[in-house]
Amino acid sequence: MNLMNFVYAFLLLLAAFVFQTTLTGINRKVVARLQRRRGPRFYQQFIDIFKALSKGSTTHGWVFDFGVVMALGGIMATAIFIPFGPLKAVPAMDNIFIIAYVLAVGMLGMAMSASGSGNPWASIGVSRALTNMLAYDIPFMMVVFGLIFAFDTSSLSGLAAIQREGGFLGWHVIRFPLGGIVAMISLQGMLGKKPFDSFIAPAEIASGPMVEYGGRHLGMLFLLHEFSTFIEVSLIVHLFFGGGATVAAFLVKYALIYTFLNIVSNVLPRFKIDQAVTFFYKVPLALAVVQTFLIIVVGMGVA
Amino acid sequence: MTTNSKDMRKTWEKIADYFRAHSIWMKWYCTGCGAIEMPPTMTSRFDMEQLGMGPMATPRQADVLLITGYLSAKTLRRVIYSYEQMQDPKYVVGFGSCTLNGGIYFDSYATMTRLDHYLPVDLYIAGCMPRPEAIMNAFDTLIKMIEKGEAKGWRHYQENHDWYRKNQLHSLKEVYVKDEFHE
Amino acid sequence: MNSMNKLVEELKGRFTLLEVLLPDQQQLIVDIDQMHLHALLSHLKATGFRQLSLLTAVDWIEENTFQLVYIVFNWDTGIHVLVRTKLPRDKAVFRTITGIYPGAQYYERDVHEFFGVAFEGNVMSFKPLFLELWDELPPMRKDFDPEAYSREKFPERPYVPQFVPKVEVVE
Amino acid sequence: MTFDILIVLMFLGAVTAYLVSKADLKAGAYATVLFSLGALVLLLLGRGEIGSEFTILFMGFEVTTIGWYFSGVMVLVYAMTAFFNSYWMDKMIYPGSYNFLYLFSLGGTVGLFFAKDLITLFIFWEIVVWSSTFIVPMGKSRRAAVVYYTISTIGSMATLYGIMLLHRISGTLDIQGAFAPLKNDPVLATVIFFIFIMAGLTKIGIFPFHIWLPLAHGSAPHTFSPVLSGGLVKMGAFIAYMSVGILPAYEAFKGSLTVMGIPIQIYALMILGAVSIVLGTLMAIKQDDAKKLIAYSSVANGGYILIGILLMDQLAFAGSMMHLFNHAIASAAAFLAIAVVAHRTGTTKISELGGMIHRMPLTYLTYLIAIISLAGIPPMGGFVSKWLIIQGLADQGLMFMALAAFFGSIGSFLYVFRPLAAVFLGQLAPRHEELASAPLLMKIPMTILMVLILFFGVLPGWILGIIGQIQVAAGIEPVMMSGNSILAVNGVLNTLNVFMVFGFGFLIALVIFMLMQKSRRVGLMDTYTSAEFIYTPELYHYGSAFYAPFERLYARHPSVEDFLMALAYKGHEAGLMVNALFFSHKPGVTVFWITVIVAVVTLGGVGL
Repeated sequence: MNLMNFVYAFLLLLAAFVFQTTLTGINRKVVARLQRRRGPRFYQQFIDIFKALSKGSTTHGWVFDFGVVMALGGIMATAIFIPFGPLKAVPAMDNIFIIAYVLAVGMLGMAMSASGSGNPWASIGVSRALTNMLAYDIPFMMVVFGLIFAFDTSSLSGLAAIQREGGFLGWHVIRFPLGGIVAMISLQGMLGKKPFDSFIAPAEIASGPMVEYGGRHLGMLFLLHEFSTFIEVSLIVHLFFGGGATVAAFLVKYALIYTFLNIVSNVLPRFKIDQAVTFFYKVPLALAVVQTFLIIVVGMGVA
Repeated sequence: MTTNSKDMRKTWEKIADYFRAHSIWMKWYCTGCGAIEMPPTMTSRFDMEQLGMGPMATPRQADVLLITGYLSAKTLRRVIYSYEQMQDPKYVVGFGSCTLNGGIYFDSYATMTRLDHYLPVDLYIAGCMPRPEAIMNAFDTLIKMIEKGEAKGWRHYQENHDWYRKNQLHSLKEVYVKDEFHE
Repeated sequence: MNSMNKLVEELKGRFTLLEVLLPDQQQLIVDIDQMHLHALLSHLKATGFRQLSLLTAVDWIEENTFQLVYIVFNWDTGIHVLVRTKLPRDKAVFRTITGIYPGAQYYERDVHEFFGVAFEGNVMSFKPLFLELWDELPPMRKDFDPEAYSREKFPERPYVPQFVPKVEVVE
Repeated sequence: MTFDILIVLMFLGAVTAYLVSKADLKAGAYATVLFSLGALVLLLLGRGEIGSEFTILFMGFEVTTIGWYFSGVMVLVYAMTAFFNSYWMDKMIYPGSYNFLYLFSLGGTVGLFFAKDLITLFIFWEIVVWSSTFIVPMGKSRRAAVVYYTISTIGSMATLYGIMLLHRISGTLDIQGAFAPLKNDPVLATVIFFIFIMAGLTKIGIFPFHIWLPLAHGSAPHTFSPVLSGGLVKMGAFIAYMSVGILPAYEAFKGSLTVMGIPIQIYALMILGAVSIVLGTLMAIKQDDAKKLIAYSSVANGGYILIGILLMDQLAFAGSMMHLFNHAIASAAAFLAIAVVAHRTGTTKISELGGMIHRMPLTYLTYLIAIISLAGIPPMGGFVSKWLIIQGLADQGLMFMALAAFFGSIGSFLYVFRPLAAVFLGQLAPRHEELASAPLLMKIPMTILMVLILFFGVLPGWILGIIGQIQVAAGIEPVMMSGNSILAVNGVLNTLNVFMVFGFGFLIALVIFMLMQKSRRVGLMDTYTSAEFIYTPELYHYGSAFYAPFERLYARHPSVEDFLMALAYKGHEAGLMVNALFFSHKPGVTVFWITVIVAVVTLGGVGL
């Protein structure tokens, strides 16, 4: 880890930010078209973020600020670990478990600062977010566990390379269809998209953890949201859709999956948090266990 | 429009004002009968998201406070409290004649008759109640005002805070009240 | 129709009613002296008028009286009975009916706030309900001038026409 | 040479502490601090003498690396917690004997880890069990002590029986020698294996025997709970290692049925470990008393440690050894933070507290770093050990253990966050407005623990080096380290890189934060309340039933306590029935039944 790594990492972060924010802008237009209206300009998301960063804001104490900075720092660190297509900023560090747990640093920072604001809406939102995490993460980790055992490597680029050997048919979403379905559903939960977004419900709990954030803090939380979306969607692209031989291929797959999920989320209602947990522990967990069982014991799809 | 006096803002301010103009988040405080005009303005026919505007859940996150009609004394106290929770720079848009001069309730004992006596109003929309076309036109004007840096109501509120407070106390006796339901 | 006649006969028999009106088949207006009001209401409640739809007051400032109007409703027969009584305006004090209709608690509080009629026995009725920090005359009384109050409390915007549209008079 | 001084010093120290506290209680407490720190220093100095043997009176001791490592963890936890004793002197019924028992149990644990033969092992095991049994009732409830003692005795009686059995088979009492003949006799090996591991299960608090943990930790004196959960639980791990490592379980059970490549006996225990992870997590999520919550988290982490030890492979075993250390200091730090809150406010109930950060920021930091390590989140040590355990499981493809491990690690985010949000953050009640922060003497151990957790999270090299030596001694291939990255079969973890990248991210976020305008400081009550005016902070603090929607899902759950209570009730009923049958007030009936039984026995005897 020398200076070059850090400069390279910073550039990848910038590229991830620019790509993901434009994609969110385009998706806002797609969603608007779904609702038969024109929708904002494609660079509206940039304007929103920079406007929020340019405003003044109120703070509730050092925990409130420290939590936001720790959250954004943790999420940026995770984004550095994620290979941007074939490019890797930090060598040999794209281990799935490291990424899953460094992601938790961001979540903890955000939860800490939200509760530190003293607003019960925020604490309710955080308790729902953590329960939601307990729901969507278990099936996902089970499927990932199966993949690691099957191919004896837990590095993202390694798994992506294995998939690319078999060309299109080599993709894990084809060889392990159940695992692919579970991954897409839990990605919907990770992103906090419609069926599983009870923890940021605007009307119900006044946007949950983000209730007390304004101006600068809100801008940083928008950045956090963009980076965490980048992390989660590229995790699925690397694991199940063959990563990216070239940056362009990676970005195209990424955009298609994200837009697909956005459309799906736009037509779905919102689960109550205990309904979300029961749903995740019925269908996806069963699929995940069956998939892992097939991989480990039967060895189907691995040869 | 007053002629543009020498522009005092630094370049950084101008860029920030460009961002602030094209992304205004709205604190949707449905105070009066004008609130029903907002849904058509937001949905497919008029779609105010084209202008970069959208509803937000809490005053902390919002930039513009829309007062969409008459304000009784009780609601005015809550509106002032919400306004003070918003982050600078913030703007206030008064809908309809009730905020201008009391409208049809000018002689009522319960409703205030002039909004800019209590809050710095950047923009009024005439009408009782203004239709979505008028609202979209008003938002367009607001965007131009912010871009040129003329929407300085929030600074005016900060500088003459005691004048505003005097007016508020004259009309409402107290702004932060203890009510029976929260003991 | 017959249930209405039976009701009117029965009430006339029991109570000395000052006046009885029948605006339509479903409505009966009964005036009674304030002393017998409670007896009439409890009788009506016993005979099926379970719901107290409204309790309000009317300010007859010329006769210097308040008129309390109780509207009770019978779900089975669908008949409204408006029981009315008059109170002297200057010392408007009356006994609460929460014993008969517990729901009247908020109505009495409302009437007290807007007319100033005191209801003994309902301690809640003296607390403010809608008007926060109100210290003027109760606003619904006729001798209260809302316009003067509004002009004093909420300063007007001076109406200065910035421009007068020139209207061409067409012959 | 230094180690026998160490053990003797402990027992002398115990007596001196007792006598000193007769004179002045505070001095007695400070004596415990001095002696436990002395033990720590002696231990570190004695590093070079690993492998030496010594005897005290008739008991033989042998200094092994694993013994040194375990007692190092134990003494560290004892030393850090000793700083808190002086503040609880006035709150205890028998403070003098508390000081005595505190050092007495410390001596017992150190002696246990260095025991060479089974008799010494059993003696020191009993010393620890008895001394901690007398300390636990000094807290709130005596019932906890009774439950604690009964379950510990199940373990110690099993060990005694095992020792007797081993003596009869192998003739010697020396640990290494006694287990040797079992290699080629699978049936007997299974019996001995289950008997010895019973003591381990009871002490770690694995599923059927976890009942005493929340009771004892919840009601033990605030200053003994960290030792109980951080330290004493590790004794069970030592016995579990003994029954798997020293008794070569894998060779002994080669013949028997294997599930996913693991002998059925060991796999059955791993299922118990997995169940206790899930059970510990679910129960910890719904606790309202912070101490019970951390107690249940010890049950969950005990499950991790047991699974790691039972696997006896390069990664999971190293992970569980490191998790032993991380869990010890992390749960000790968490308990100490809660003890500070209890010292100031008098209660550990989460729903009665709130906003403690404004009164005791250092305690908040300690608790935060402790739970980051408990939950296994990167910059702290807990992540390294959990990463190793999960890599070990992935390497062997044990999917159901992995399911429980994932549930445990994600679930730990929930239950560690509950006290953080409801006790330390949120609204500060007016009655807690003038609380002072933690006293100086309490701040020292908390800072030391914080530094240790962070240091071993970023540079685990030293600890993994020791663990490598343990693995070599146990005959497993040690965990490989190159520079600062841990090489696992299917992945590499460079903790220094993780920390530097995290620091780099934090730096960028800080720069973004600093670039913008300064923000306006606003009180805690000036929050968004949909424009309503609020004046009562307690009403506005979200503390009780933190995960209500999730808790509702498993509200009616079967519990071991109810099962045992039912069992006890049936036993009581049977007794009453017999009593009524035999000792009814008509003597004739009693005489009749006695004759019937005598007849059956005699005639029956003839028939056999």
